[in-house]
Amino acid sequence: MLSQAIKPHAMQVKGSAKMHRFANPTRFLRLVSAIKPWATGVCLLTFAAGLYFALFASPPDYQQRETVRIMYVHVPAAWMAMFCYAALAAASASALIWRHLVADMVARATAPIGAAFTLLALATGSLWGKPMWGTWWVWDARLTSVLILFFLYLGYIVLNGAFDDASRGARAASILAVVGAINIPIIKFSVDWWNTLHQPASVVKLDGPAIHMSMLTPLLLMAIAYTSFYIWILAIRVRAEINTSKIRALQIRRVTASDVPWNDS
Amino acid sequence: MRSFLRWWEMNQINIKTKAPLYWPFFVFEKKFRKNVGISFNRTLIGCMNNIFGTRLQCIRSNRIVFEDLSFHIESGDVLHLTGPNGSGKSSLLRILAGFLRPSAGKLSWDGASEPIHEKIQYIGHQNAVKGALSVLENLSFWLQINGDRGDQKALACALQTFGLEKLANLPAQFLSAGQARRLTLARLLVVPAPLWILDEPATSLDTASEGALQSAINGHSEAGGMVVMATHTPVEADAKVLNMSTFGKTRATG
Amino acid sequence: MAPFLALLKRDLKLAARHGLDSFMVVAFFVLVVTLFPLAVGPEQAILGRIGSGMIWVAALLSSMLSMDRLFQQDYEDGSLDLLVLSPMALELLVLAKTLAHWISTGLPLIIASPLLGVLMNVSSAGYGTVILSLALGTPILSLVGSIGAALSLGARRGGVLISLLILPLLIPVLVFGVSAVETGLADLPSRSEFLILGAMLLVALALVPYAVAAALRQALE
Amino acid sequence: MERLLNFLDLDGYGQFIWAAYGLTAFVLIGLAVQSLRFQARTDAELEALHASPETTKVERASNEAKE
Repeated sequence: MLSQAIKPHAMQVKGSAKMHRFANPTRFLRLVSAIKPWATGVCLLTFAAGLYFALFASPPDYQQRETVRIMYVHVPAAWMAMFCYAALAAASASALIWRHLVADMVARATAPIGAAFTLLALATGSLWGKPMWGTWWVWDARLTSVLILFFLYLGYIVLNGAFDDASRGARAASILAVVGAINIPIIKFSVDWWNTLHQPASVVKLDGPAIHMSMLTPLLLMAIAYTSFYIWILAIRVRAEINTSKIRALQIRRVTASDVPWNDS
Repeated sequence: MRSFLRWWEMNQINIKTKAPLYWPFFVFEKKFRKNVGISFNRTLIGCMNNIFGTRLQCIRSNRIVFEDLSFHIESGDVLHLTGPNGSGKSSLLRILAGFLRPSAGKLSWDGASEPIHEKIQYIGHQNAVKGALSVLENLSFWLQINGDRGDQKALACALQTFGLEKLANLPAQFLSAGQARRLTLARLLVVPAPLWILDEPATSLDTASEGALQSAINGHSEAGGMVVMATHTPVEADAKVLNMSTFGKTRATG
Repeated sequence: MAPFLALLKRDLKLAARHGLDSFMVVAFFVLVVTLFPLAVGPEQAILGRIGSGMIWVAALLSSMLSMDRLFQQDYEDGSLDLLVLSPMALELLVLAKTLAHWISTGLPLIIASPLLGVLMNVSSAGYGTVILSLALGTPILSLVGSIGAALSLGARRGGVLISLLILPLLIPVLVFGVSAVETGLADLPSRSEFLILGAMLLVALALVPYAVAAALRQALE
Repeated sequence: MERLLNFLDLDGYGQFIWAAYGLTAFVLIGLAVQSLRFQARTDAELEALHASPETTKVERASNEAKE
């Protein structure tokens, strides 16, 4: 049998990797379902408080007058768009390095939420631009990079679904997410350079004067509301993603289960 | 952090054995390989004496293909994998070649945890044959891609053993399925490697070519090489056989 | 070094045998650029202003078009497995394939660009800058495009998928390529744009092979 | 009544502000509803597969053990 003299130092895929791969989904599900009620509670509370402060309690801006209220919806959405892509890239990187099944599902669940926030940031940005500059879309540096971020999200979602084998799609998309994350600073730098090159004189800087204290509270409240909303929806979608992978496994097993007796007889 | 370091360390082995980490140094590759002592004796097939696999498990798209599979090959062995299709023969061969990582269990090629690519020849289901190139060009490409480890004399002799010497200058697109398969098998003789991994090598071969293949395998194992092959053809009683269906668990994963 | 040259020679031989493919890419390049005067109207002033931008957009699209053939044939006939098993690191073999792809598609684009300069009424003094910017830019297009090709191996509708994945990542190259040409044409000092373009090329040359090799390894699993 | 009108009007910019808030509500609530429905559908399908006759006793037992 294995003579001790040549005991090989073999690649030891020890129990920890095994534990990560199987027990992880059920353990993660228990963790997630514990967080979910808290996230929904915080989300609803901060949304109510945020809306109250944004619409009623805060004064109109001396320069932008009432349209500043759109900022309370636009700026948190832009923050969340960036935050979701960072979460997507982190989950994909950990999926690539430690081959976590769950990290793939967290990334796959984050992508549509991030895309929704980016779409929201673009729509409210253009709604804010119409009264301010008279046009729906302004090729401002920040709006353009949010638009490109939206295409990166689209690329991730499409690549995820482009393969018949779901795990193939997840692995390919996680590489794209990491490559995209590396490229974001370069894209940001080149869009700013491009903006200063073709700077039309009339555009007013988007962020305007320093934000007054009374405007900060609704902004922060809305930011917390958006983040807790993200965690709540993430909890729901991850649970659904784990279900789909279980369903697929059961269906495949049914195929093999019915296949084996056939040729054993 | 520990598993990240292991992942980084595993990648280093993979790259270091082939070429220095950063590509500007590949110009000095010959000198690097000589002094690291990966000497390759052309007459002796190669220095690879055993491969261990203990309690291997393979999962593909959420299905456990096989579990708790252990095997042990010595130099000079010919291991036949038998079993119904879908029982994991190709998966095990791809794990042996290093394409696929086992999801559990230990695997060691001569003590190393990563396969050294110079020591492996892999024949898959498809024939890696380019239609636009001629038979000779196809074969000499595989000779050059494996560096200086094969030579022109082996090229002619390989074509000879598989009866392709008359078709040497014919573009490969005109070859029949059997001839294309023989061209792929000729690659085994062109580039000497201690471990042959063959995935149903005898598909679309006629009896004469099958005989040539069998004699090549016997010659290789006598010279101290190892062969792992998945076959459907009946295997002689005394051959080393690993029946895959005994390890096939059909339990789904979470 | 031998495997690198062997793969490069084989790919160039294959490209030469199917000479029509690189001709098709150049034909697409010229066709896309000729569409714009038909769409925008033949006024020389407008064409002169947008000419360099159109040449760059057309170069971007035509290199994306030819990208999905990069690994597809090797993936389908099984030689990708054997390339992974060759003693040379996969990263270097990927560089060889991308270099072969650039020679068979990027170079013809650069050669055809002065012809399009005439079509788009770009001043003849500007041809040098157009060619230099394309010479620095098209290798980056091939390199970053090879990531898309490796990622979308075996996917349904691979061609469109590559463009959707990779074009957002190529926006910096487009921005600096076109601004390099325009500042060159306007006789302003365009050294900084060319330096940034060159820097992007070096960064891509250094980092992209690792991404492509990782993508290929996961594709073969 | 008049205060409500001027509140709605937000000195001329009311339409943009309400459009922005309406759009935000629509997108966020739509995402929440779609996610909840997605989860409910997969739960039901998983339940159906578990309880379905084809899954033999043995498989269900081994599944419970793993769960």
